[in-house]
Amino acid sequence: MFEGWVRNQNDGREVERLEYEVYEPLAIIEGEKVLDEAQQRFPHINAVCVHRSGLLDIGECAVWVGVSAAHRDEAFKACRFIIDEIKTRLPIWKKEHYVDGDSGWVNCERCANVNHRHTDPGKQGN
Amino acid sequence: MFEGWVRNQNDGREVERLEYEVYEPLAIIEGEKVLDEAQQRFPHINAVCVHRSGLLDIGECAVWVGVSAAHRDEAFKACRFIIDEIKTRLPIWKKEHYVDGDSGWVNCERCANVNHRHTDPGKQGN
Amino acid sequence: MKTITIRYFAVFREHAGVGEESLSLDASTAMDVYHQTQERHGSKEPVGHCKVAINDVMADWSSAVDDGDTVLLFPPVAGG
Amino acid sequence: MKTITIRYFAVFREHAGVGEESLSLDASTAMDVYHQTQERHGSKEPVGHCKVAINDVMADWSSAVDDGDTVLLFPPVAGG
Repeated sequence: MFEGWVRNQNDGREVERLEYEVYEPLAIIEGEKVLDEAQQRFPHINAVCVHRSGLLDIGECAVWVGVSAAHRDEAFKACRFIIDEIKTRLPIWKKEHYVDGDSGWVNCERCANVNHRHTDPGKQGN
Repeated sequence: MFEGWVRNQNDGREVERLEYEVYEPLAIIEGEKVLDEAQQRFPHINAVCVHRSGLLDIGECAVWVGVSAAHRDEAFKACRFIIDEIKTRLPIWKKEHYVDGDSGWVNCERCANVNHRHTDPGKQGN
Repeated sequence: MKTITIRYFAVFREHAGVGEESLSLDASTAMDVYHQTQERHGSKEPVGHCKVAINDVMADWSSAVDDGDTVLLFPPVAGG
Repeated sequence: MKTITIRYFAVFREHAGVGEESLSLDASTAMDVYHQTQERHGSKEPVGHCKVAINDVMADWSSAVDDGDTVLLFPPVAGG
């Protein structure tokens, strides 16, 4: 089981809350593809995942992946596969709202800089 | 987060319930050592673990490991490290009670065979 | 010229100032649409870091666009 | 001869029929205790698969045992 919580800081900046933009029609289709692929790689698992959308406060759960399997090796590998694929393939974008009033889209440091006082949010992890 | 549940079958045999024998004084000391070692290998984690003792029914949670970390790679690796060490190092023994009335200590197929109609329980996983 | 509906997401949408617009473009592939709208969505991001869908189906940058298609431009996701 | 208290766990205990007993043994290491009580706990298991503790501290099979020590014999754990 994997849970991604909203942390109160990232890369040294104080985060007040997070905003997830999800393009649902394709996020759902891609999410189902990820679960199907996991099922093919690890035939004996049962897996579910949930991703939140919209504004989240510190401490809220943003993403939840649950995998059950008879053997824990398969459960660990499948859970890892699913969360890694979800984080890179689904059309879901994360915007951090900082305590200082600034905000920025995560991992878009090389994209357009559209935010007032927006500084490089750097490498992310969760 | 990892949860080990009591399964209703193992190696093709119908399991009715499980019995865990725990030698608490050393299980607690070894469990704390495992968590300390995890903390040294993965300095940014918080980790807890719980292991049940005594008779458990199907569907009950036997072991629970929770790891929180800023980055999921560390959380996954630490969780895996802890459950693997717990399963091999702690003085905790598992006895399966089968639906057919038979019972056997898991992974003791090469030990003394003290059980009536006890057959090789084979390789275990959870 | 083809009439293409373009949908912008996340940082692309914020920069374009609109979520969706219809433009008359001389474009044969999704890549052409990306480049011709680059000034609007403001991205210097190589397309390799972004993704595209046509009519709600994930597509390649080399996929053909037809008159009346809706092209969805996805900036990089949060990833890690 | 030393008086050693031996504690048996799980399958060892079931086979010995007792959880604990005190024996007078000519033993210098934990391994000696294991071998001399082998018939009681019934194990053909190589000691490499089992573990031992002396006076509630995890020990090696080569650890010395003294008069009055308690030796805990642990069969293989469930593992996987």
